Amino acid sequence: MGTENIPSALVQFASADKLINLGRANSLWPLTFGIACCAIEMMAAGCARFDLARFGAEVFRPSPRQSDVMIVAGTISKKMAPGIKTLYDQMPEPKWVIAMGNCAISGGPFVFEGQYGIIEGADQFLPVDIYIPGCPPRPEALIEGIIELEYKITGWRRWPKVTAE
Amino acid sequence: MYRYFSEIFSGLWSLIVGMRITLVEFFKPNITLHYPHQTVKMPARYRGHIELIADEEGKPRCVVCGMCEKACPSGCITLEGEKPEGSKKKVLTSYKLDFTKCSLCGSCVDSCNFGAVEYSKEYNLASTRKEDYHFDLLKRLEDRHS
Amino acid sequence: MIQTLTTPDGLVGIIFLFMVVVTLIGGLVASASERLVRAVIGLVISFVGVAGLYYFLNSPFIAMMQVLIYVGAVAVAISFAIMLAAPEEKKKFSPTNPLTGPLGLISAALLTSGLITIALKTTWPIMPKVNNGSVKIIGIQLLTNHSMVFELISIVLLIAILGALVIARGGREH
Amino acid sequence: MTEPIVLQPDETFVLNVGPQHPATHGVLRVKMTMDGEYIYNAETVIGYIHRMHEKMAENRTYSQYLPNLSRLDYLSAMAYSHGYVLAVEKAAAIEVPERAEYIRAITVELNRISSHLVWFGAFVLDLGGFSPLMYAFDDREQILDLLEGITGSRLTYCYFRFGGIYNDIDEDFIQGTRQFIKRMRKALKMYRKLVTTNIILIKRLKGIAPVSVDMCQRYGATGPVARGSGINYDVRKNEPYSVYSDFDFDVPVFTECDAYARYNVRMEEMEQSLRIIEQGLDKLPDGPVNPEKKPKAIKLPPGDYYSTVEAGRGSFGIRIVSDGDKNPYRLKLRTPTFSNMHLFDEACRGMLIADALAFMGSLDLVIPEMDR
Amino acid sequence: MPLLTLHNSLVTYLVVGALLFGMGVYGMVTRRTLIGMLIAAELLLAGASINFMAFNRFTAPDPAFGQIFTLFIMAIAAAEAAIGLSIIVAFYRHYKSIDTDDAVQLKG
Amino acid sequence: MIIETVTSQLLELFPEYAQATEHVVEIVALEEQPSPEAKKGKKEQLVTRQNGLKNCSYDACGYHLDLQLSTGQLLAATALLFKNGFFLETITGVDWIKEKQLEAVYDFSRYDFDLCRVVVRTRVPRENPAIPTITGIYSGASWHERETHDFFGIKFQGHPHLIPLLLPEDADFHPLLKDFKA
Amino acid sequence: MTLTFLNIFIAVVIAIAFVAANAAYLVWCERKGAGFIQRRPGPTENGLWGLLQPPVDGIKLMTKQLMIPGGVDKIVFIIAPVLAMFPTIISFVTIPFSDQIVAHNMNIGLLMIFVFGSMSAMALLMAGWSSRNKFAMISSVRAVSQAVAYEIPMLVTTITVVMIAGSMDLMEIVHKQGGGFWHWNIWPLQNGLFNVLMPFSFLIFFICSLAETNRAPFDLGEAESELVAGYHTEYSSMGFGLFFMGEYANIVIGACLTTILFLGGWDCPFGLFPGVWWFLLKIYFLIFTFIWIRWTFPRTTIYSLLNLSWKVLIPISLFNLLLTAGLLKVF
Repeated sequence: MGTENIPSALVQFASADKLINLGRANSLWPLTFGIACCAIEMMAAGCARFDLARFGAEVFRPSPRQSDVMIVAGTISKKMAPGIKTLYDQMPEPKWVIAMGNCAISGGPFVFEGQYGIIEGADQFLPVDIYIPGCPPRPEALIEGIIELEYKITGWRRWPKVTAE
Repeated sequence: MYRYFSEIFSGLWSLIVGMRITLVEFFKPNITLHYPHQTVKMPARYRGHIELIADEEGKPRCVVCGMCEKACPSGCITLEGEKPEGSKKKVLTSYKLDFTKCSLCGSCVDSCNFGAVEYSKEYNLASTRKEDYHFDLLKRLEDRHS
Repeated sequence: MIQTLTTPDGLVGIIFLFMVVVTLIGGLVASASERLVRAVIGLVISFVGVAGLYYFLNSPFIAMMQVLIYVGAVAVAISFAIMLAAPEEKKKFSPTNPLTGPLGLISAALLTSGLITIALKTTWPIMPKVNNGSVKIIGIQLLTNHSMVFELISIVLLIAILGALVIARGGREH
Repeated sequence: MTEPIVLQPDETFVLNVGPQHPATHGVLRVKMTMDGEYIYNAETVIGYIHRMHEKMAENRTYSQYLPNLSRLDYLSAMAYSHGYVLAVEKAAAIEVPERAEYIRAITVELNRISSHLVWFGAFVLDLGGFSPLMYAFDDREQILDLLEGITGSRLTYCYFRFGGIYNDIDEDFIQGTRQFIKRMRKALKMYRKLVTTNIILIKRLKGIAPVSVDMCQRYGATGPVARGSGINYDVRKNEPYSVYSDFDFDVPVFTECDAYARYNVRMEEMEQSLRIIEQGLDKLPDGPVNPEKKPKAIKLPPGDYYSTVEAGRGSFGIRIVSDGDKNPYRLKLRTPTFSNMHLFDEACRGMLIADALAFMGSLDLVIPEMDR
Repeated sequence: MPLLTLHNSLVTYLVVGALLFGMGVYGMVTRRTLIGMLIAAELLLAGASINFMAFNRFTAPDPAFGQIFTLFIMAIAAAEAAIGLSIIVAFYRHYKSIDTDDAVQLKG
Repeated sequence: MIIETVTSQLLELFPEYAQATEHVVEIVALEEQPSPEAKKGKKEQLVTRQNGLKNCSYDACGYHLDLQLSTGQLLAATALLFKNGFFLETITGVDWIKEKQLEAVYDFSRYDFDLCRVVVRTRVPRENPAIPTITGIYSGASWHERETHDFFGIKFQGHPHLIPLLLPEDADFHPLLKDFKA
Repeated sequence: MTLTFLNIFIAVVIAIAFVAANAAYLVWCERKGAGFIQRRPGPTENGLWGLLQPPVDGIKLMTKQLMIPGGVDKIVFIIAPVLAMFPTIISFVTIPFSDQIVAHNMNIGLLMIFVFGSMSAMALLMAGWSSRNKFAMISSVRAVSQAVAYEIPMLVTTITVVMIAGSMDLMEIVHKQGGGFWHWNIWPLQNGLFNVLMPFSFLIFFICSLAETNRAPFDLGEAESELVAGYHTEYSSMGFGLFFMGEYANIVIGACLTTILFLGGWDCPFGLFPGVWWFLLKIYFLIFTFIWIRWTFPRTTIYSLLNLSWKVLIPISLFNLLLTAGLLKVF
């Protein structure tokens, strides 16, 4: 494979990189962008009972220019997809995408023979980082998704893993 | 003139009342569930994705009647079974659940006449791979029982 | 050289030079930039520089007023007017007369060189520092010896407000 | 009152609000032609979350279609499912046990409160107040916990079945609901002090966005929008369905026609819903919650059926055209927001953009319900 | 280091004032929009004010006269801006242009 | 009672349905839908519902009056209903592919306690579905008609802005037609 | 002359540090305060009580890609956030934290703060205009008209105070209020004369400083639900960060000014600890009130905002000016 032959940088700032990644991972500002049912659970996750703010992720920015993570919370219709793509392109690097809910993962319950209106999953046109299944997922699942995203960025999971009994 | 001043004062008063309420809230303990540290127990009827139920021997109770497959509105369930030689009943060989299409409506559990499927209590799934949610329920059942 | 630079006096000189440069660059942008909004920004920069010069001239009060009035009010008003009137920028710099540019340059150069020559050639009678930068003196003078100026300012501003209101109103009705 | 202002069309610019915009509650787009901050003309573009519910109905059996109704309006999922099961039960002549109907009414009203709470929070958020949203969601979480306890789901309940309900309620639910009623009454009092009487809110809503009776009739507005315009129309009273005729409750009607009236209607409605729940719990009969013989595969006799219920946002109608098959031949969902939102285009002309967005909030939009 | 003591000589200020004045003149001649001319006028006034202030500091017997005059100029400038801009806006509303050449109708 | 008032006014307007209302009702009730057998293709002959005014049982089907009329009579009937204080609930279509017809269904209801739900239907051929718009009477019909146009391709003549509403702006398909393939 | 310049230079450096630290941790305070008001804890996971949240956010903002959208006026676009931040820092130079701790006292210190405050209007206008975004444009026009409208009652109230103190020197103003909290300008009783309108003046000044800093309920400039993110819609990374910090720096200035003009500056009601702590206590209490108000009330509209200014604040403050002048003349 050609990708393996890329020479690594001569000087590496490993610790600085780590710090930067930590910074990025703990200050994930989502874009205020709800599409459907899951958006309500996203709001619920931001509200008092679950409080995304604890992870520094409550700053829902209305402008894509200032947000780091896009939570695709709902069904993506074919009419909407170009808009979402534009929003994604407007976000500055580094940026991440969370596909929340079954609709955003694969079209969910709205996939059927002869469907004409929806895109079957956000990963068809966006590089999705985290998938959170559920219809809709509980707010804890979204928090878990944020934690998982932090794990992906830093390679270090700071919180215990909760197993449901 | 009287109205002018009364409006100012009643307006100010309403603002002060509002501020008093938020101040009281400020000193109240918060109600947050600190999720990864604290968890809430899912109610008995919580509907997660489905799981197979094992009988006493650890084998699935499922008799491969296919009712759940038929009832599912979005076609998440595919199951296969075969009739081993010398046996009357069909034996389940694979039970695949595509959780990414599920709407958690419960039709499958409702339709099962043999009590072979139940809801799991998994409420906090998140992963970097979509394929993690194409469950092989039979395998999961075996993992739980081994 | 380096020693002079590091002394406090040297620092002051540098700051002064910086102010002069800011003033001139701002002025250049204001007079020569193609886009009007940039011209306004040039004006702002230039006036901040001018305010700095005033400060060096021992008149902090005037310096403050310069910023307050020009940056805080006049420039904002001009920007508003530009936004309201939204002139098409392309059209503006296709001069009907190709001579306008050089003509302006020549006349400005003549005037400036004349003024500079006068400034350099004349021996100005330098008086001891009479202005100690106090606001009090300005206030007292404004209300005693120069009360006419005070009155005039009031009247001019009053008329300006009324006039602006009347004219802007008229536009609205249309 | 905001008088319509004579505007000059040639000094306008187009402001594109949405599809991603904090005030549109989802994916709605309004192309506003503005004159300064005044709206000269607005064109609503919808369909960004069109999820083909009506087409799906033709591909699914009657019971397979049930989960869709919860996703139609995710905030008051119960009411929409209720409308659908009522329509099918009416057509197929399925008897429903009385206890099931009572439980349906209780859960629908609980769901209505939770829906109004989301509206309340989101509306005040639109107006710039953030904390009421948190309080409202806190109260809403109580309802969700109650409903999750009996249905197993927080938002998309799928609780009703043809002829009955999924599961009987338990003592926990009854006790919890009684406690919730007490808590909610206190909370409503607090909201009144914090928000309703707030001078800023009153200044922002009083006299803003008038919707006349005539306009309601022309656009077919229903629900709180119509009731805020002095129209005493509530399907629960006008054509009582289920067991609503057993309950003693008032339909709040305000004649001011403005955004504040619509606001008050919904606040009042929450109190009335509490009354209904209280009565429902008191009167709750014993008995089964499902008919003796659970209807399995449902086939409706050929014909055309129409059924209406009062959902959180207005009257939700459902038309089923059956040809006798196990799938509906045609299923039409008449959603209230569709009509309510339509009058926005006409009503917002000449309004300030801030007022228009307050107006939009007072309409209580749930976009997927509108786009279907 | 004469460069660093420039702030103590009157000539420096006069030269800067003259340069600003020249820029103002250039702007006045070349700008073809009313707003542009207004900006140039502000530059002219600034150049003049600098002279006043400099003379006040270095030569004047009266401690405040130059400052007061500068204040006066500022008031005039502000008034001019207010009136000028309202004229521009009104003019624009009328003719949809702020180009001076388009104002020929004013001639009658 | 509003039902009687509306019935009499409607019959006044369309006298062809006036003679022997009850008689018409009976026939219509019998011929309303293609029978299940017809659907299954056992019977070749299709029975299409005739135009007429029908009193329906509210408890069974959810409305009181069911009026099927020809396309040209639609505006008159709608105006009459508007005058009587009805509001427009919804407009929708049904694709009767066997009969090669499209049906537009208009639901009307009232705000007051004098309950009366009226369904107005009109059928047009599938090849050239054209129906006059009622946006002149009910402004709120605009979106409903656009939606029906989206789904069924019914052209509402005189509609000021008949562009796709729910479907993307450039959509040229009509998904709720029975012969639609994605 | 020379020394003052050096002083100012050092002072600016200190001011930058003070402002940056303050702005960063005010964001934390705001998030925590909002959290407590809303029955939730706010940031907790990053450091003790989430105290590491501001540096973390800072790292993130600084390492984020700085986007300059196509079609913007680049120079103006870049200058605007700097202009929003820079003047505010300069204003800190003249603020006396106690009778010893003042970077550079000027006899027209009050005027200077207003001067630099007025520059931020230009920054907003530049940001809005250069962004080529209609929301940003509307927002900046709103913010500026609001700032201009509220400058009038603010200045009139300030003049009242200046008349009482007889000076524009901030130190002098505080000194005049010394000797017990009943001498503070907020109370009717001062300098032996009885002015009932002073508490209202304080209120007016406070409301105006809310409006001048574009804080809720007057945050029309960044009205989220209407104008997306307002004038900084198109700003990403540190451009946005500078606006953000500028806002909080403005809040600190507003609180400092209110304290100095009305609450007696470092003057201690009862001398438990040195004056500077009293000063900080007062300004942080005012900042808390800013936060408290923001999370309590909905937003006003531009019209009720201007109405409030013209119909209530300006008449009352003018009347107070006349009354105070009369009282000063008579007694």
